[in-house]
Amino acid sequence: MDHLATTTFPRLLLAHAAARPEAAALREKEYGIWQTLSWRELAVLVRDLAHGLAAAGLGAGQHLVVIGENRPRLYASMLAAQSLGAIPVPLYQDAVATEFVFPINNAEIAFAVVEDQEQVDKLLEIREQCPGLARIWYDDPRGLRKYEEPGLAALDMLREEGRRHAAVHPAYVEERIATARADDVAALFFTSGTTGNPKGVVHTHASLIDRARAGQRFDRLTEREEVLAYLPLAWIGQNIFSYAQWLAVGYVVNCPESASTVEIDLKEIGPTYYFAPPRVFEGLLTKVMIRMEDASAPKRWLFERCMALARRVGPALMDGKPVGTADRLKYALGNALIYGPLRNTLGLSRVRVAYTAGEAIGPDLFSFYRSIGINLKQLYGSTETAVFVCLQPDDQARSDTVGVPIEGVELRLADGGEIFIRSPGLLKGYYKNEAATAEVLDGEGWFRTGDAGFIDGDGHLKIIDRAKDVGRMRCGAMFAPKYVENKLKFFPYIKEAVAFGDGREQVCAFVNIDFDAVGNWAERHNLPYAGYTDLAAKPEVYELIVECVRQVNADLARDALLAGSQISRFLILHKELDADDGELTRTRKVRRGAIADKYGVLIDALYGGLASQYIETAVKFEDGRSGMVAADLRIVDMEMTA
Amino acid sequence: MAFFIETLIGGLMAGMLYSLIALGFVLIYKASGVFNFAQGAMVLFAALAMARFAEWIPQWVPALANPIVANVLAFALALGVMVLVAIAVEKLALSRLVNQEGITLLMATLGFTYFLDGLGQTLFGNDIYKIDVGMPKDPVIVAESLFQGGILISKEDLYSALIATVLVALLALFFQKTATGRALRAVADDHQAAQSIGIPLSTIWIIVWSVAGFVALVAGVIWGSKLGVQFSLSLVALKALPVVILGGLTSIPGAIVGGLVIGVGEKLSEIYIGPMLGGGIEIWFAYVLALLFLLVRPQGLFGEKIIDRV
Amino acid sequence: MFYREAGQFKSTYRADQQILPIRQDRVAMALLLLTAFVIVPLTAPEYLLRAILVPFLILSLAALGLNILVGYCGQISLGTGAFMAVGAYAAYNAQARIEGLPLIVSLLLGGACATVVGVIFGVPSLRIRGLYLAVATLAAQFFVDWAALRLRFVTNGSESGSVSVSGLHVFGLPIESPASKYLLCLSFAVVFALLAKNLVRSGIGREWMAMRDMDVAAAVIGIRPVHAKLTAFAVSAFIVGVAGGLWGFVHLGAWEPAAFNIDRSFQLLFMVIIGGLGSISGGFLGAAFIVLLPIALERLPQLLHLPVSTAMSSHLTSMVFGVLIVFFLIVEPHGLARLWATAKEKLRLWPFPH
Amino acid sequence: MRRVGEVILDVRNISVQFGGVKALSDISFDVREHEIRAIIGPNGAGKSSMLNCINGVYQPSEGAITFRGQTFRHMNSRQVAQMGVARTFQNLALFKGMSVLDNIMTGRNLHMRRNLLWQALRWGPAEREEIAQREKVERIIDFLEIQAYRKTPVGRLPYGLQKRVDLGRALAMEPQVLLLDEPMAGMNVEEKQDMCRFILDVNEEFGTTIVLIEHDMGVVMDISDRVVVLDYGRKIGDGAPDEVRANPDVIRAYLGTQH
Repeated sequence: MDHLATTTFPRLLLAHAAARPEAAALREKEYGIWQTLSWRELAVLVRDLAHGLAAAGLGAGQHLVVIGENRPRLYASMLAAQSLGAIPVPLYQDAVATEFVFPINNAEIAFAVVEDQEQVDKLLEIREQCPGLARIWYDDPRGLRKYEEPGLAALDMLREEGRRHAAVHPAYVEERIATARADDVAALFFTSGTTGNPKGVVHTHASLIDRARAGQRFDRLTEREEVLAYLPLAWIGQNIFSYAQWLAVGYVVNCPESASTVEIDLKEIGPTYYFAPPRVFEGLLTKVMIRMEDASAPKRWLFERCMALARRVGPALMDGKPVGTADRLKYALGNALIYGPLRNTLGLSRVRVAYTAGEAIGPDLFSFYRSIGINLKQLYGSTETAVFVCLQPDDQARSDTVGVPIEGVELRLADGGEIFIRSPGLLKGYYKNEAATAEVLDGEGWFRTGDAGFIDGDGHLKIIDRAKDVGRMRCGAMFAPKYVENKLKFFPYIKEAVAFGDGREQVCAFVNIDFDAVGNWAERHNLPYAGYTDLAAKPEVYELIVECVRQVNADLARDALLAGSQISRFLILHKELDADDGELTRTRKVRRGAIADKYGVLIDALYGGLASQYIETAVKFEDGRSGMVAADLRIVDMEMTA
Repeated sequence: MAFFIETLIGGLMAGMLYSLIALGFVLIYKASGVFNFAQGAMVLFAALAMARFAEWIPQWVPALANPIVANVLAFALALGVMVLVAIAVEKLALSRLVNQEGITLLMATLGFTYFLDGLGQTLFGNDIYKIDVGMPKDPVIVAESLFQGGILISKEDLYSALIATVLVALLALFFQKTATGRALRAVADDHQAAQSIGIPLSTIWIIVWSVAGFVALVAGVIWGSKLGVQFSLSLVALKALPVVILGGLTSIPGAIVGGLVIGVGEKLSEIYIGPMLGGGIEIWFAYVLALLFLLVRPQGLFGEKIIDRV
Repeated sequence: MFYREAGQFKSTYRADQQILPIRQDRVAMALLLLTAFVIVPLTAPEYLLRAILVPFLILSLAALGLNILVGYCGQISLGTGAFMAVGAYAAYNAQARIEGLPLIVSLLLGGACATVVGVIFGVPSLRIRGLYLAVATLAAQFFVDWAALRLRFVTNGSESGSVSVSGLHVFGLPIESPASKYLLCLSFAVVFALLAKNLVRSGIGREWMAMRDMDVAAAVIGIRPVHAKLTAFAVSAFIVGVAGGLWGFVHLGAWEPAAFNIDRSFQLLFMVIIGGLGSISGGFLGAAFIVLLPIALERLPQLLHLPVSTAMSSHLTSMVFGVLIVFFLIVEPHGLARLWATAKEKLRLWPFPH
Repeated sequence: MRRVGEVILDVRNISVQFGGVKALSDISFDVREHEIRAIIGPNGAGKSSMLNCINGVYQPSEGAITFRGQTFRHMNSRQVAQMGVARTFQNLALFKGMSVLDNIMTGRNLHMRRNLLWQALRWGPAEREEIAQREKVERIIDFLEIQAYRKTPVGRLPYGLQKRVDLGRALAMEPQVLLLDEPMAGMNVEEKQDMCRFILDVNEEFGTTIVLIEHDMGVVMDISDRVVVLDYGRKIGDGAPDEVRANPDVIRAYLGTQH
C-alpha cells in the first residue's frame, strides 16, 4: 500500500500492463463490434503518443487540451500528457467555440487533441483569439483530408512522430514517468461556475488517486467491473469513474459507438458499475412509462400490480430489512415476470453499484430503481473534492440524504449550516486565481463547499441548498429556492423550475415543462400543438402544472421551517432553459443570476400582479444559427395552504 | 394418311375440350390473379352433382322420370351448386386474401381442391357414376371417296367438340362484347383502378368463379358421359395446365389455340413417338412441349410481355 | 421474458455472426438437441417413432431443400416429388448395381443424380418466371413418374417401378429398429439443416435472396442470374433427393412411383408455405403441422366416439384439411416461422410491447 | 483536392427502343474521371433509360459505350459491375427481405471467391473471407452513419435511410464510377443535405466519378461539374451548370417548367 502515496496515473498504467498485459483495458464499439484494447496495447499506444507529444514540444507543467466524446485514443492522449508530467485539460465537447477561448488562454494551451471535424472546426474558428494554440491533432480524419491548416494533423501522424522520436530517445518517456511525483499536478478541470468565467480546478495525482481508492474500498470494486463511459470527460464525475478509478482499480471502460446508439450499447455491455446524474435516470423512467402506455391492458395491469408490490417491499429488501415470506415470494415472482426483464431491457441487470449525484433526485424516481432491485445510491462531492466525500452504504440509500462521510473525510458544519470539508482529495487550488482559492481553502486546509445542510439522525448528510442561495423572505422566514425547485422538478411534467423569493414577501416561480412527457400527455388526450412554445401556453397544460404546484405547496406547508416558501404565483416559460443560451451550466444547473437578468420583465410581471406578460427572447439553435421566440405568457395565482 | 388425319381430327376434338377447361383457368386468372388449381376438383364436383341429381330427381318426384327433363333439371341444380361454391370461395377466402403472393393464392386453391374433393364425395358418394345425356356412341365414317376405308370419327367426340366450340365462342363474345365482360377485363388489368371507377370487385369475382363453375360443369358432363364420373376426372385439369401456359395465362385466344396444339400434339406423339419410348408418354409430352415453347417465348403464345422498369 | 441479454456483447465478428448470438437461444437449442438425440429414442413408443417422427424428419429435410429454392431464391417448383423420386431410385440403383456400397454413399449418390436432374429442369427458370415456371416444373413431375414406371433401367428391371430394399446398415450398425431409423433420419436432418443455414447466411445465400427480392438490382451489382438460380436448383434438388432416398429406404422400404407423385410435391409446398418461406426452421415447423394435422383429424372421431365410416372420415379429413390450409393462409400468410419470430421479439422486449 | 482527369466513360450515339417507341435517340456525352456529372431533364426524358443502358439492363439499338478505352455495343451487367461501375435506383430497389448489413454485403459478392462447399461448411477460408468482407462493409455503415440500424430489415427503415442503404450497397462495390438515379427524390431538407454531404464525401475521399440524375436544380447546380440535359430522349444541352442554365432550349424544356 505504501506506493499509493507515491504513484501516478502513468505508473498505474504500467503496473496493469505488467501485471495483466492481455486483460481488456478499454473497449469501443466500432464497426459493429466491441474493439478491445488490452493494457499492453494501451501502454504501447500511450508511449508512442507521449513520444510524439514530446517531439512536438510538450513539456512538464504545460497543458494539453482534450475535447471529444469518450474515445480510447483521447484517454490515451491524456495518459500520454501525464507521462510527460504535462497536464491534460478536458473540455466539454458540446460547448460552443467561444466557451473554449477562456480556458485555452487562461492555461496558455499550445496543444490540443480533439475527436473529429466538428471540434477541429470550433478550434480553428477561435484561432485568432487563441494565438498560443499551435498544434491540433484529430482522432477521426473523416472530412478533414482537404484541410490545410498550419499545425493541424491526424493523431496517427502524432503516433508516427512518436515512433521516430522513440527511436532516437528510447528511454525518454520511461524516465519521465519514473521521475514524476505523486503530488505533481495530474489534471485541470474547468468548472462552469454559475457566474463569471470558469475556474480551473487543479488536482494532483495523489488527490485523485486517493479518492478513487477510497471509493473503491467503500464499494469493494474489483478489476472485473464493466463501466460505460458516455458522459463528458470534462465533467469530474465521468472523469473519476472512467479515468481515475479505471486506472486505480483496473476495470474495463467501454465507449459507446455513437451518441445515437448509447442505449443499445448500454444494453449490450450491461455495466456492473454505473454512474449518472438524476436527469439520466429520469429520462430512462419517463421512457419506461411512455413505452408501457401502449402495452396491452392485461400486461399493464400486471405491470402496475408488480410495481405496487415493488414500491411496498422492494426498498426494504434492498436495505436488508425483514420482509414477510409471502411478500418475498410475491417479489420473487414479480422479479421473474417484470423486474428482471425490465432491468434487462434497461441494460442495468448486471449493475452491482449505481450512483447518482450532482443534484437532488426525486423520491419516487429514486425508489423506483431501488424497488426493481437496482442498487442505486447517492453520493456527495464536487470537482474541488474529487467527488468522493459522502457515500451511501448499500443498505442505507435514501433519496433525501447524500450518505455518510467516507474514510479520510472530515466534515464541519458552520452555523447557518454551511458545510466545510477536509480530505486528501481536495483541490490544490484554482489555476492562477489565488483570490478564489483563498475564498474556499483556509489555513488548516478546510474547504468551503458553499452548500448548506445538516447531519440527520443516523449520521447521513442532508443538503438543503447552496448556502448563498438560502435567503430570507421579507417576513423573515427561511427561503431555500433549490429545495422548492427540486420539489417541482420531481414531477415528470416539469423539467426545470426557478423560484424567487429572497427578500420578497411571497415566492414566485418560472416553470419549464418537460416536452416529451407533456407532449406525450397531450397526444394521449388528443390535444394538438405546434411545437414547444405553443404546447407550453395551452390552458390544459397550465391545469396540469397548477396541480403539481398545489401539491408542492401542500408539501411545503407541512414543514414549519419552509411553510413560508409556498409558491403564490407562477408562469410557464415559452422556451426550454438551455446551456447554449447561458441559462444553464453545462451540467444543467440553473444559472439563477443570468436568468433573473434575462427575464427581469417576467419577474416584475409576477410580482407586479399582472395577469400576463409579452416577451421576446433570442435563442441559439444546435446548428449555431440564432433566432427569436416570442410569446404572451399567462401568470397563474395559487392559493396557499395555511 | 387417313389414319394420320383421323388422329389429327381426334386431337383437335380432344383439344377443344382442353381449351374449355383452360378457359376456366384463364377467366379466373385474368379477373382475380388466382391460378386456380381447384379447376379439376370443380369439374369432378360438378360432374358428381350432375350425375347424382339426374339419378335422384326421378326418385324424389316420379313425375319427372323423363330423362331429358331430369337431365335439364339436374344440370340447373348442379349449376346452382357451382354458383354457391363460387360465392363461398369469394366471401370466405378470396376477399380475405387480396394482395397476397401468387404462390399463396395458388396454395389456397389447393386448399379448395382438398375441400371440394372431400365435400363432393361426402355429399354425392364415391362410387363410379354415369351421366347419360343421350350422347350417340356410334362412330361415323366420312370421306370414303377420298381415302380408302374413309375416316372414322366418334360422334360423341364430334358433338362434345361442337358443344365446346359453341361454349368457347359464347364466352369469348361475352368477354369482348358485354358490359360485364368489359368490367372483367378492366379488373384483370388493374384491381385498384377498377375499384376506383366503381366496379364492385367481389361481384366480379363471384361472376367469374360462377362462369368457371359453369365451364367446369359442361366439361364434367362431357367427360363424365365419356369416361363415367369418378375421381380420375379431376386429373383432366392437369392436362389443361400446359395448354394454359402455352397459350398465355391471360389470353382467351391463347387458351383455344393452345388447346388445339396440345390436343393434336399429344395424339400424334402418342402414336408416332410413343412406341419408341415404351408408350404412355402423353401425360408428360404436353408439358415438355409447353416447356420447350416457353423457352422461346416466356410469356406464352398471346401473353403480355414483361419489361423491367428500374 | 426469459431473455437476459444485457452483458452479452460481441468483441469479434465471429461471435457476432454465429447462428444463435443470444446465450439463452444456444442453451435452448442444446436442450432441444439433447432431447432429440437421447431422450426421445430411449422413451418414445415405436408407433411414434415409426409412423410420426421418421416421416416428419424426412419430410422436414425435403421441405428444407424445397425452401431453399422457393423461399430463398423465389423460384416456384411443383416438381419436388420428382426430385425425391430421382433420389430414391438413383440410390436404389446404386445399392442394387454396386456390391456392398455403404448406405450413406448411395443416398448421397441419389442426391447427386437429383442435382443433375434438378439443374436440367432448372434451366427454364432462366427465361420463365412465376406461375409459368411453376407449371413448367410439373413437366419434371410427370416425366419422372413416367420414367420410373416405364423405363426398365431406372428401376433396375423391376416391374412397374415397384422396388424394395432390406438389410440396411450404417457403419456396420443395422438400421432395423424404429429408433435406429429415427436416429439416422435425425442426423441427416440436423446436418443438412446446419449446412443449409451456413449457405443462406453466406455469399451464395445472399445471391439467392437478392435474386428473389429484386433481380434487376441483383444483376447490376454483378450477380449472375444463371449462377444464382442454378445453384439454388442444384442445392435444393440435392437435399430433396437425399430426402427421397431416406423416404424410400428408411421409411417405406418398398415403394413404387406413386410414393412420389404430384400430391407429394403439393404436400411439400404446403409445408414450406405454412412453415414459413425463407427460413430454415420453417421446413421443420411446416412438416410438423402437415404431418400431425391429418393424424389428429383422423383420431378426432374416435376420441369423440362418433360413428363415422373410414371412407367418410377420410373425406371429412380432407375437407377440414383444405379449410385449415385456407384459414392458415389467411391468418398468417408468412407462416409459422414468422409467428415464432414475432413471439421471440415480444419475449425479448418484454415487458415493453415494442 | 479533387482533380478532374481524363474521359473515363464515353457514350456515343446511343438509341433505345421499346417496340417502336424511341426512349433515347442518338445520345452522346462523356464523363471525366473524378468529376460529378449530372443528367437532368423532365420526367420521361429517358434519364433512367440512359443509366440502364450503361449498366446493361437495357440493350441499345444503336450506338456504343466506351469505358476506360474498351468499346462495347452491348453492356453486360456483370461485366460492367466488374469494371467498377455501381448504381443506385430511382425507386428503391433494395432487397426487402434482408437486413441493412446483408443488403450492403451483397455489394461485396463480386469480391467473394469461396465456392459453395466452403460456404456450406463455413470453416477456415470461407469464414475468414466472410469476416474480411464484413469489415469493409462496416466501414461503409460507419461512413453513412447508419450504425443504429445495422441488423434492421430494410423494409422497416424510413425512406431517407433506405436511400442511404441503397448508396451503401453501391459503395460496397468500391466503384470507380457511381451512377446515382435521383438519390434525393422524396427527401426532406435535412435528408437532402445529408445525402449531398455523402455524395461530395464519396467524390472527394475516394475520388469516385459520379453520374447523377437529379430533379432538385439547386442541388444539381451546386454540386455538379458538368450537366447533360435530356428531353424526350434527345440531348438538348451539355456543359457547365451556368452555361446550361443560360441555354434557351433548356430553359424552355425544363427550367421554365420548374419556376
